[in-house]
Amino acid sequence: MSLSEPKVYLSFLVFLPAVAALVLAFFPRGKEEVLKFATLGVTMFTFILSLGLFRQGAGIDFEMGVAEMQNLFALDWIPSFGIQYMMGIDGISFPLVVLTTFLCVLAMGASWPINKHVKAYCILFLLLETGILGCFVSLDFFLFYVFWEVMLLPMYFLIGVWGGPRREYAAIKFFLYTLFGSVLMLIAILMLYFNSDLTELNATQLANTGIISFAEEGDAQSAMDEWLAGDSDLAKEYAAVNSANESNADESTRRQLHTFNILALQQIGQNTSQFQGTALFGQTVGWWAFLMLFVGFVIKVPGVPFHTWLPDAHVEAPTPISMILAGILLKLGGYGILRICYPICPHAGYDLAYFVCLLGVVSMVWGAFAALAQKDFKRMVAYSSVSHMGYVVLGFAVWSAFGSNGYNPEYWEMGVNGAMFQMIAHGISSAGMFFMVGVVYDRVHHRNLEEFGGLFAKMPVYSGLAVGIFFAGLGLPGLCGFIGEVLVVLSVWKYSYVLAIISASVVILTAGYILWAIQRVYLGAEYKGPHPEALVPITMRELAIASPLLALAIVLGVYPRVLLDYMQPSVDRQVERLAELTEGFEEQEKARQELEGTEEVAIARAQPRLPDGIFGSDVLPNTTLKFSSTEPAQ
Amino acid sequence: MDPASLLPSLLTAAWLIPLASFVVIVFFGKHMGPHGKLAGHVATLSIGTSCLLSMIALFGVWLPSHPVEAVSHGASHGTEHHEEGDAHQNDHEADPHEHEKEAASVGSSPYQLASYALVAEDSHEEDHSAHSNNDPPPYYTGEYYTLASFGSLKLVLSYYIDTLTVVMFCMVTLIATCVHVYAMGYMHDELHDFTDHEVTLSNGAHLKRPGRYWRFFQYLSLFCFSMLGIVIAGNLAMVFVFWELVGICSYFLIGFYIERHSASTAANKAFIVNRVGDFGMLIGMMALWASVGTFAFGDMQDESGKTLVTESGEIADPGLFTQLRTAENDHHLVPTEQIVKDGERLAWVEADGSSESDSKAGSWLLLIAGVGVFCGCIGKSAQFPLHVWLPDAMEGPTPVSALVHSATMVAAGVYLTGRFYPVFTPEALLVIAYVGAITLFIAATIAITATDIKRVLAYSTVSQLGYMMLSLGLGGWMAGMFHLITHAFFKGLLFMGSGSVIHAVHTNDMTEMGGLRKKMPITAYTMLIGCLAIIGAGVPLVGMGLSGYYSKDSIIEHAWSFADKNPVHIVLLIAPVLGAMITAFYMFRLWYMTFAGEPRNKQRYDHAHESPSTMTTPLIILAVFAVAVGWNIPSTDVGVSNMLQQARPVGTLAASQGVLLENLTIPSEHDAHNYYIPAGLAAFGTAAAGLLLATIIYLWNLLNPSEIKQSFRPIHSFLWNKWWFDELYWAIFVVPTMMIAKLASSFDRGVIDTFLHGTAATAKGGARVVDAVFDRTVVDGSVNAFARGTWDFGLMLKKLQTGSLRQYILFIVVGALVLFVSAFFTIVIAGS
Amino acid sequence: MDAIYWPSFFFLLFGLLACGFAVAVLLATNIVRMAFYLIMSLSATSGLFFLAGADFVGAMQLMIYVGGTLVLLIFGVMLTSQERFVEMKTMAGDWIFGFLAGGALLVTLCWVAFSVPAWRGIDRAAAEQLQVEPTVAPLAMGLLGARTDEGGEHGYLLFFEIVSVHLLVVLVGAAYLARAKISRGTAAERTSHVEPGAALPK
Amino acid sequence: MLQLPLAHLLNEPIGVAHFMVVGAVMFVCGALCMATKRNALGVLMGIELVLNGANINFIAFGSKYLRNDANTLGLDGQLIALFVIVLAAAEAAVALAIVLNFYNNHDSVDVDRAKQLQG
Repeated sequence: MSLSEPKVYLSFLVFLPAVAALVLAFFPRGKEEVLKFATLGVTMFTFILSLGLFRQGAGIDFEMGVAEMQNLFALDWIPSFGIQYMMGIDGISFPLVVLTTFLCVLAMGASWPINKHVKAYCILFLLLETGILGCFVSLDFFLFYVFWEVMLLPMYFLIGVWGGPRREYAAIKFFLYTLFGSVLMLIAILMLYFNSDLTELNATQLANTGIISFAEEGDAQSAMDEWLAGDSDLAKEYAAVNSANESNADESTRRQLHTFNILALQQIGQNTSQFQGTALFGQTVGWWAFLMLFVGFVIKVPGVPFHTWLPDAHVEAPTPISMILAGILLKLGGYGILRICYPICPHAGYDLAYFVCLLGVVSMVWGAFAALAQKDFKRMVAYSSVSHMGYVVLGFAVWSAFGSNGYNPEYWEMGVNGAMFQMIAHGISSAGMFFMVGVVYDRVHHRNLEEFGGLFAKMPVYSGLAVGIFFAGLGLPGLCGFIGEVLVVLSVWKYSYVLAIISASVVILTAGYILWAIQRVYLGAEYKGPHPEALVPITMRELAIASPLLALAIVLGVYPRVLLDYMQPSVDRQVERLAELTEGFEEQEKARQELEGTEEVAIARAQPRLPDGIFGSDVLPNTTLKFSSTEPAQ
Repeated sequence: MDPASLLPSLLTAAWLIPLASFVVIVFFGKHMGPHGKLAGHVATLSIGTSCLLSMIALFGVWLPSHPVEAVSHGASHGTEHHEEGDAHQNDHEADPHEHEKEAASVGSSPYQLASYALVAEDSHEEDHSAHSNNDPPPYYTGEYYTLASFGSLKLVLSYYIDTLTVVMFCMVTLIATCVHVYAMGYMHDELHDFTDHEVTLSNGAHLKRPGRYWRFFQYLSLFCFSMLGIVIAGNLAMVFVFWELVGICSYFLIGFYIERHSASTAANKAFIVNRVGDFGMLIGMMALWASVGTFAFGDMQDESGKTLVTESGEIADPGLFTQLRTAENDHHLVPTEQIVKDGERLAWVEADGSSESDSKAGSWLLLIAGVGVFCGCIGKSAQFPLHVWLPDAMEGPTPVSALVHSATMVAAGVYLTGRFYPVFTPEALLVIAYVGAITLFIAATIAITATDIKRVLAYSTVSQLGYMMLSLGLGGWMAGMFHLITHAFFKGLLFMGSGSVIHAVHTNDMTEMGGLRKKMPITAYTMLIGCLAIIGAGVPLVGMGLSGYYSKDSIIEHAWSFADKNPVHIVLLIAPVLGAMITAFYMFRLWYMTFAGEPRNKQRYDHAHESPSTMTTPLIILAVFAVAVGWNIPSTDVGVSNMLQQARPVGTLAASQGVLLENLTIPSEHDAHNYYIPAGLAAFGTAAAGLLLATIIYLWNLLNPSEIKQSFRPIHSFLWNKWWFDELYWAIFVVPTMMIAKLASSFDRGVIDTFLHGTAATAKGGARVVDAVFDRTVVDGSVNAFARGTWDFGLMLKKLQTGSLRQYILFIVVGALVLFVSAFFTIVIAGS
Repeated sequence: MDAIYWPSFFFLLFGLLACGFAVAVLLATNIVRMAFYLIMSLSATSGLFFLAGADFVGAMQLMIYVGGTLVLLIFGVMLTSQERFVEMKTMAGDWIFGFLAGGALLVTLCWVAFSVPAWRGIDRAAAEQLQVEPTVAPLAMGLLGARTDEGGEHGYLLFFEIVSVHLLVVLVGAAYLARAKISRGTAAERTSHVEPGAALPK
Repeated sequence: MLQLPLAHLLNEPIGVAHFMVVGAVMFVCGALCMATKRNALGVLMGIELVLNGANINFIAFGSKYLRNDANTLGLDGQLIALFVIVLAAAEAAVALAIVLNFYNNHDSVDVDRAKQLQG
């Protein structure tokens, strides 16, 4: 048990805040300042722990340029259901982990004005951090779900107790929305679980799931034999199922070894036909699982039309909670789509790509339009999040690797990387924007855009920082928002030029609402609202929170490789794997068309394709949902 | 002295010094001397250094390694003094060495010279008859660092240096230096507490605030950095980055007086209108990116400036221009295979696999790319229909108007059009030409009625930019770029002169000026030089004149040549000729109203005085340039036009034929030469007529302006209101956008949330059903929710019911039209 | 050049008259002049009807329309012709929008008209062979329920009756509506206390 | 391609299309009249123009002298035109009555003042 073991280090990272929360519970009353400092200390320590992953050489460092899962470990947790305590990080989760710990420090710093039930606040805050970190590092679906729910409750209380006037409404709205998504997710998890069978994976694929491990030069098969000979519960189960199946020739009573392992499910989804069985309305298990998981995650993102919880939650939540909500919680949705939806159900992802893209584009446009109409400063920023997160959804789905257009996954890689970058960039800029709103709200206690003005003269440093951060949200080159947006937008044309044009048009609307807000709040001759005397210049505490955000925004905007170098290998590997599958889809499509005698243009359309094994029969899939008209070629 | 390494370092230094100045002023500006006075010195010193470095780059490095070729030109002109204005090079009469150089410039390496020379000479005679295309200009390109790369796709920061880059560097830094010096005088009010007389607070007093001298120079430095970034950029993505950055600098500078609502509104308008253009530019970029996969202008080079080649002799990493205009195709624009493939995906393109349909599909995609990128230029250069922001941008301090909104930033659109020239198909060029022609005409007419001195100049700027675009669109690359350079000098001069006047009389309104030449002679006569330069004063047929003479005449030559080839587009000739007359009229109207005649406002006149020497010195310097920038340095061939020759984009010399519009011919640049005499006479005649008319009305007072105004009231009010563009855009863009925004927002609350609440209510009702209270709850819960939804929806809809009978009828008419059109499209789409 | 084909000439004449006066109606600001132009335009239209071979309809156009309907309109003009209503200005914006929409509609309609080749008319040779048939008798028979022309199967008796009754009802209604108000106060009361949506939940 | 028929207009027989153009002009004038006139009677006149424009089309489609195929409306066209005329008369009567009523109530014939039905 030393810190250089991944299982210790990662568990420590995740559970440190929760343990600290437990300790804080026994803290004596009345020393609220000390409580806050203690909490800040814990978040800082967690941040330093997450930075410790950069440390080279020790057993737990995060190696740059490696695509695979790193620091992976799996311990049996509930062996009878194959549930494991399994964690690991790769280029996709690592930046998000660091972002989480970083923003938690800043958000705790921003929590100083909170004076109501400080102890409870600190405890819930730390629990929230544990939940989020757990989501990002857990690789077992069951574990992931547990953390997902753990995260939900503190958030509910943080909004519902420390929020604004309509906090109870907002909290319950947030809770119900997310719970609805969670329920869908749970159904999908169970569907996947009961359709999965580990025994069909070969040794190499099992190695990819992290269940067995071997040295680089080693042989997968021998590693597997070694694993089977070991004393792991899973290995025993595996052997039992295998031997039972060998003696049983009847396919229908064949035993299966179900799994919750996300990496294993990815392998199954990509390499076997286990999720290709028909479930409902002629659609496959994978299709339904994708749809439900996607809806579950897109509520979190949030995408139109599942977004109305966001403005209410933001408006009512206290400033630090808004920062965490916008900066990190929304990213969980994007993370889920990238980590779970696409790799586990690639066929459905391919079929529904246009739908997902469309949803992203609609969110972008809708959020921007709605932001334009807001009178409440915070509501406007909330809607800008809807718009910006639309880029993320769009970027994930630009499935540009289809053969009819020249097989080239590079554009897709660009889109997914852009979306990932946009997640981080939005985490920085939106947290900054919410904080900036919070700073004036703490002073004048209103957020009505019509009643500001002239803040530049009264709070010049604050206004300068705020304008900088808002410009990061606007997507100004040299600041972080630009890179993500431009990478996503540039990648879309290859997939669909109509969506590309619509998504590009959002730059106008974004400029519109941000500049208009800046004009109404910061520019102008004089302040028009109540409490003008309270507008004192920015304090050191606020400066210490705002300036790192702006500095990061500039660094990421000027030299994006700081981030891309870490996450790109993992993202690229996943995209390339899925893109390779696409080639298979194309061929099947062609074969199917020849069989049918039709000559429909095969771009990513909603046509379920059966895997090779089943495809041999005469049964053809029913034509199903079409999200865009296919023009018959002349 | 190796230009391949020296030039980039010099220009990069010149580019980054203003950034350093910006950073220094951001952090320490407020504490630099009393009220930040030293910030002005820091900024001026830095841009001065940049200017010096640029000059060294031009005269010390570029010219020695790329001597300017003497322009000899056809005997058909019969004059010898016309060299400077003549934008054309007659290959067949130049001596063989030039061809060696030109040919060698493919690799831009002196070592390859010998091997190419023979080929060039051999092919030469045929070339002349077939109007052979020109090779790429000599250039140096290289990368600073990579932003992101995905396989073969790379977004990088890189540089691309050819003569145009170097000349633009000199022009921008020179004018910027003048403006910095001038601004140190003009902005001295900001050195102490400043009372803004245009802002009245709610208590009735004027706003008093601390001065912001340092902040002004901070923005200026950032602007210079961004502008030079556009010029040095080696790929389209980098251009876009700095494109946005100059946009934001312009936003800050227009909104410098942040307390004035008009200023911040104008700043917003400028940025948002520019973003509309950038939207188009993004589309163009996406199209190119998806099909070509690179944004680089030039081919990848090694350290010594040689193009990298693969072992088989192919270009290793070809840039955009090389991919589109390969040497195999004689540098004609031919869509690549991937472009054709992507073009066929466009909904309206019918692909049947024939080579004709292929080239059409490719042309469509290139047209989208070209026009898309040009949209960005439309926004930045304030071309129709996005010209509305520039006049409002005059809310900024005058040095800003001189630097940003006349000489440099707005010219960036023209610069990019020129830089991107090889990618424009003939159809795209036609679009450019039409946009230019419409712009130049509209802006010129509006300038006739404007009385705000800066707005007249602003519209004049828009109009002149229209000239440049027109020229580029007609195939007159040289003429357009030449006009860009000359215009920068005389328009910078005019703006600074107007600033000097405003500084003296504290008003922008020309109806309150008059007779000022006695009070401020330096300003008056330098401005007169500017006016003469802008109308293209010169001696026709002899070929001597102020700088504007050369550039404007050659634009009209091109128009004439184009109209001769394409009689359908005769309006492209009429517009510039007519525009020349209007230009002369309004420029001299401005001068007469300001400086000639009797003072109209005695009090202001008495108060007026000549500006301090920090302001007049730049005026004199720029006046010298306004006169002479079109000339060659005596007894050498070094002149702006000759230098620009070296940068002529690849493959643009020969005539090109439209693919989509088969009758369209973009004539070769040579051809314009044949129209030297009629074009020169037309330009001179119209300009003289305009000048005469202005003199009759405003100097001799033979016709009373207000009576003319009275008799042309509708036209006057039409022009006075700027063709109602602002109102029109307000009605057709802003209002609907806000309406959609409100709708989206209220849809969230009204429909989605209502639905949710309804669902919640139904669920609650369901719970009560279990409690046996089913009647009321079910009925009320669901029906009320539905009713409320309907009710809210109805409330939303009722806004449509204006109650005005006449609007209903318009709705009907428009509805009928929409039905027609949609039925038509349904039939067409279903039919195809 | 061929000789002038006179029907075309008359079409041109009447067509231009009809269009010209229609445009005049649109552009005139004085209501009295508008009425006059309208009469001219409608009369010219009847000429077009004759040219198209619809003699009876042409005659009816002159009699009912020009003779009846328009006189009714002119009564209206006279009854309301106070000074301030004779010339009423319209906002420039309305004009612009109107012309934009109308111009687009006109272009579309004309484009439609010329997009069907069969509608472009017949050859001159064929035209000169044509025999003009009177239409009064077949029309009358059609209205009475017995079609005599070729191709027609069903008469219009029922429609004729409906239209007649409709006309009667309308005229009675018009007379009722137009008579001088006696109970103005009650009418105002009746309309004022019904508030829209009062019964619905807020 | 569309040939401009103007050149032969005088020495070739005209067709349905020409009638349709006249009809379209009258229709558009009428519609614009309705949309731009503030005087209620002007609006009425616009309606008359619109009806007439439509009538021209009916007559033209009903005429067999104007086209080189047999797909005419025949007498139906003329009958419809007749009905239109009659209905126009009825409409004019009622509309006039409404206008007079409006005039009595509001002391104006300005349709812009009739906005009680706005939402």
